[in-house]
Amino acid sequence: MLDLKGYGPALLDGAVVTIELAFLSLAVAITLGLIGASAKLSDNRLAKGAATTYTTLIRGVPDLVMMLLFYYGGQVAVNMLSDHIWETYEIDFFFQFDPFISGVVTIGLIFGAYMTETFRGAFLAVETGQIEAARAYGFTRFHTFRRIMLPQMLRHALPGIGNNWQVLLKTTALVSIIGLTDMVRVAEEAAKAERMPFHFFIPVAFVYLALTAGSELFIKWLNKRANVGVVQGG
Amino acid sequence: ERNLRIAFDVPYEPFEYKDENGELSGFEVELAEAMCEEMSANCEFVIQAWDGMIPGLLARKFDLIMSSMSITPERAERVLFSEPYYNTPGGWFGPESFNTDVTDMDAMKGKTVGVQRGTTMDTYVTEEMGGIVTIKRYTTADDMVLDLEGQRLDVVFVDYPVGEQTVLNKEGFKEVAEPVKLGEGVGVAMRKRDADLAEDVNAALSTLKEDGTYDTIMDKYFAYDIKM
Amino acid sequence: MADQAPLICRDIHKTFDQLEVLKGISLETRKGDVVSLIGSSGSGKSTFLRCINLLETPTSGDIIVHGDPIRFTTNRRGERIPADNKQVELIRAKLSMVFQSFNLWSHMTVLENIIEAPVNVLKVPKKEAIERAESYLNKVGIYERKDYYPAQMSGGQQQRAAIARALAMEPEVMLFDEPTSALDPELVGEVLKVMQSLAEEGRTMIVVTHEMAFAKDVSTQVLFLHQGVIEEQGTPQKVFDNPDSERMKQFLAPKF
Amino acid sequence: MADQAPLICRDIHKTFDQLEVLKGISLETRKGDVVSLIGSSGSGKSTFLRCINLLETPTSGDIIVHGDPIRFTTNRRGERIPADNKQVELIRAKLSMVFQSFNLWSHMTVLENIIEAPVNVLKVPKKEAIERAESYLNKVGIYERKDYYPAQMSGGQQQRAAIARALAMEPEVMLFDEPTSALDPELVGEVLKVMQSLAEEGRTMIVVTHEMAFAKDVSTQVLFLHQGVIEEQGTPQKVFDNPDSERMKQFLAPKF
Amino acid sequence: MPDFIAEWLDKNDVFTAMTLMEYWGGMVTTVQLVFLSLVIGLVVAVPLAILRTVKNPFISGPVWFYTYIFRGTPLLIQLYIIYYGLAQIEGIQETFWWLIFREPFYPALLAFTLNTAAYTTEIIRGAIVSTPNGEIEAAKAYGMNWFMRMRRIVLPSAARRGVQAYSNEVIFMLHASAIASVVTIVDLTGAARNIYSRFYAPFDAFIFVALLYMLLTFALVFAFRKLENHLLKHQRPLNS
Ligand SMILES: Nc1ncnc2c1ncn2[C@@H]1O[C@H](COP(=O)(O)OP(=O)(O)OP(=O)(O)O)[C@@H](O)[C@H]1O
Ligand SMILES: Nc1ncnc2c1ncn2[C@@H]1O[C@H](COP(=O)(O)OP(=O)(O)OP(=O)(O)O)[C@@H](O)[C@H]1O
Ligand SMILES: [Mg+2]
Ligand SMILES: [Mg+2]
Repeated sequence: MLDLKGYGPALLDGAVVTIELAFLSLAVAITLGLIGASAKLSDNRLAKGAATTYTTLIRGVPDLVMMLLFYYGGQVAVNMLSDHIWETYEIDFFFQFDPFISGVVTIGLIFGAYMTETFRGAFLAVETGQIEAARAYGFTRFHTFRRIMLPQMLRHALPGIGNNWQVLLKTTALVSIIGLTDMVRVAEEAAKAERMPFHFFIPVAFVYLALTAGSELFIKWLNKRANVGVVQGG
Repeated sequence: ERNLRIAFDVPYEPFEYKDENGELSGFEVELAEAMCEEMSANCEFVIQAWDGMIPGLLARKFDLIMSSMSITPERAERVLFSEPYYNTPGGWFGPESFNTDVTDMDAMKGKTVGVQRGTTMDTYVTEEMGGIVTIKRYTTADDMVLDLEGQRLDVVFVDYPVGEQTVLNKEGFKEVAEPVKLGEGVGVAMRKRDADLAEDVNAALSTLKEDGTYDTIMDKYFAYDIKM
Repeated sequence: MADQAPLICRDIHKTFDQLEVLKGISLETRKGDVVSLIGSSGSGKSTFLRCINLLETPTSGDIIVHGDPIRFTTNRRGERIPADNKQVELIRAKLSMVFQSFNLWSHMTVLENIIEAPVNVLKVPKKEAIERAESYLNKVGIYERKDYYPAQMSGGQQQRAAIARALAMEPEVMLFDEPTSALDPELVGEVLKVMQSLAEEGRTMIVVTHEMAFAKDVSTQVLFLHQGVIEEQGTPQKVFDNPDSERMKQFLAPKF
Repeated sequence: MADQAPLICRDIHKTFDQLEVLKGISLETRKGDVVSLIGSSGSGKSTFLRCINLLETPTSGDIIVHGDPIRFTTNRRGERIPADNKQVELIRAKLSMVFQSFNLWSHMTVLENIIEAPVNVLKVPKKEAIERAESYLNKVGIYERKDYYPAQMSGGQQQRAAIARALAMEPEVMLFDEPTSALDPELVGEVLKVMQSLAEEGRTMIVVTHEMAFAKDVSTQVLFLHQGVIEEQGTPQKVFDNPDSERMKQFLAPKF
Repeated sequence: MPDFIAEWLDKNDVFTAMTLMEYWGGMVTTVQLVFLSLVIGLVVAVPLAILRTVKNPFISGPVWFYTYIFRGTPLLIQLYIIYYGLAQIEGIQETFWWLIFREPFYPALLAFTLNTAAYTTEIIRGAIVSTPNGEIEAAKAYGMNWFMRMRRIVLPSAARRGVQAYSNEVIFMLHASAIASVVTIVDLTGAARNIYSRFYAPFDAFIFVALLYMLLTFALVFAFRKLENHLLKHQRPLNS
């Protein structure tokens, strides 16, 4: 058995932080991705422009910087605002950015941009005839989206979603710079304290691999459902 | 009575680390406790990863950094430092086979030297030996030691207590030159605007240095003098 | 209201890039009309049908459904687009369409394909929609295939499913794009009979077809399209027995 | 070699899941034969064509192309599969096919679609392939559409592109699955004429068709399929004028 | 130049000729590292993706396992193991390989390539299996062998469905390359870290590299938009 030198419980706590962060940010990212992709494919120039700016800017900024900017930069901005309000109106207005929520929001925002591109590609791969048939029968945009585009795009989007999820999972480790203790941070502390650089990353890698295995199974199941009625090329 | 939050990056033995019970301890931690008592402040200790240290201070996530931050003129532009409260020398460590005189620039030519990024040792090597030796900068001391073992480095120049704990613990390595006193020492970092706080901190630190509390704590962790 | 024209098209033009595909098509229908749209391949028949339910926006011209003219506007790029999406959806729910390439939804079984729009657009109760679907599946003779996915069916079966899907909407105006192209003569007869009975019920139909017999015997109006213009228009008697245009005469001449 | 049968099928069976779609179909052709395959929708015509060039592996039965019997083997799951992929590819290069749903390669223009196989499979020099392609495009009347992508063309244009693609292979045996379904009567005549001229050149053809006139006038052999069995087989005279089977008589009875 | 910029430039000590040279050097390293790993990764991923679609589990299984491990564990760990792990191999210092692996560049390139190849394999595989079956059948019916089908029909068609997902992977790789600095490579982030730790000006040092990364990303996004326009012209209706 792997000797965790008493860091077992801390690693476990860290793993819980990692998993919570990952799933919540995934939910945010998928929501933003669907909205972003629909906006990018719409005829509305404003929506299109906003979504394009969003994906380009967010994908442009390195994750670490995003994290610093959102959490610390955001806090500095709030502080300045609060100082200003205090000086002019003598109203005490102040709040602390919560690191967990900031982490979820930042990672969600970042991966929302990647999901947008993934979904956009998948929507483009849906045969236009399928969408035209829906429109010809008087479906509303939303109904077309939910009943025809979503199920048909899913099979094209799944590989991309899988990749984004894998990257997202590992990006959660960034939250240590905003003071959260995820499992990578625990492993790093343990590695430094015990002077065993590789040792504590073995359990971390296993947690990641277990999560990956779980998500692979889930994606496989989704894929099966998304491919009903499709004759796969071979 | 004032509330203060003090940030540490753990582990950095023996300055700050978690003991077997998960309690924060170490030289700087105990010094901070004593300082708080002296200032009759209500202190809360925060653990913060190094990359978020200064941003966190500026964003008021905490008020003081007592995490072995060396005083440099560049840093002093961004934050307010207290008077230095300790200084450790830099130590040269290398394999048993390393027989070069590190002060002899001709002999050092072409050697590869490892340092921890952003330390005073980094600044020293960059200024004194830049262009003569190849400098490799590491985020953690452990990575650096791995490369020393893996023969990617000829010699490392590192905070003495760190070198003592890491390199000298391994077979086949030794101290290859006399330790070098460097820099202005380590200070408590605060926001620029907190000049009042800095005054109190300085007062508290000097009291501790005078009344023997400092020495008691230091002797618990070090066999040599780091007092400033 | 009852004797209002179900569908009027006025001077419809459609240009793709530089290519003008429709060069001013007008059409006026009465309730129960069966309009046959004939013409050679590439003459713009499908494009015209697609313009009627706004799958393509006509470059110019008006479309009036039940006295309700579709409102257009121009977008920033200067392209003409429908002004009111709600209006378009409402109108489309009244016009059902059989596509030349069927466009069955590939992730749904035949039955699901057929009940989808009645249940979700017309809000027919599901049970009733299924009953209705099954009766139309029976009519086109693919009741036993109702739980198949489109990819598992033969071309003719898919086409019949597409027809059943359109019929199940029980719309006032039906647009058929070559609804019998994949069927054998026997089935062609069956399907055309179903369509004829619908016409007798008073539904209006616009049918792109290559079945001259159908155009001649069932339709009340025939349009002969050639390169985007109406070359001949009128009752079947007039168009078939007494054509003015040279092109029409040539088109009718037996070729094989 | 010259008078060897270009294609012989013996007792072909095909089962999907539980459903037996082909129940023993046999066919023997001579050079220059035009075999018409008629029958109602879902009777297995497309499946039979697909079995001939092994897009579906027959559950049992033999296929012999130019005296060369296709070898089968069974895989681990006990399914029958062709034993030798090289052999299958060689045979397929000699049989070209027009699909019921066209299956044009959507990322290539019409011209690219047509030269693809000649250049890459038959190793015809590109320049020659283009010339050949253009002449066939002319024959089917879509020369001006040669740089369009499939999605930009009308149904009939796509079908003609698919026919040109098959013709450009200049194969010994051609399999056509309803090659004129999307065409107007005028074009039907044109295309059937092209096919007739190919037959006169000595190419063998198997044509699934709903054009009884073609089956009657051009073909040398007619097969009437019903629910996976051959109900009638023989010369057009025999099949059309003197059918034995009740089903055939019913199929031929005028319906509309 | 506006006054406030001039003033700011005057006061700043973070942007001197020396630090700018450091950033430039870092940028060159980043571009080299990312470009090479992407190109090699793509070349490796195409055959792997094809093997991954093969029905025989003895062929697709190992490829799956490879992608599972390399997508499933953090790139940092992969880099650590390759960089530090290789050095631990007994006697490697005496071999020819050491000349290559002594420098951090090649271990990093190896780790990045293996990582991106795993992700790219999954993208391509997904795009391959969603090729319309009718188009594959047409290719078979015209006597194309498996190899030609792949090369002429399946892969070009797959490229059109995979391009958006792949653009993500390229940008991921650009960002992920930042960890090269932990193995002493002075890439863009390495330069920023060096300068940051010297001056402790987090917002100046990091925002400046962020801008440089953004510039690189914009170039990539632009290139991908061009590529996509080229690839997808077949499904664009001519009038819009
Ligand atoms: N993949 C499949 N799975 C299950 N059943 C199938 C599949 N493909 C075809 N069938 C069934 O096989 C039967 C014969 O189909 P086939 O396509 O050969 O008919 P066809 O004679 O070509 O009809 P049509 O004239 O309508 O094209 C049909 O009943 C069809 O539902
Ligand atoms: N998206 C498009 N872009 C460019 N040209 C198009 C597009 N859609 C159709 N066309 C062209 O418009 C013309 C008319 O096409 P349409 O589909 O209306 O013909 P059709 O009369 O239905 O022919 P068929 O009987 O062959 O179906 C054709 O020449 C076609 O190439
Ligand atoms: Mg048409
Ligand atoms: Mg068929």
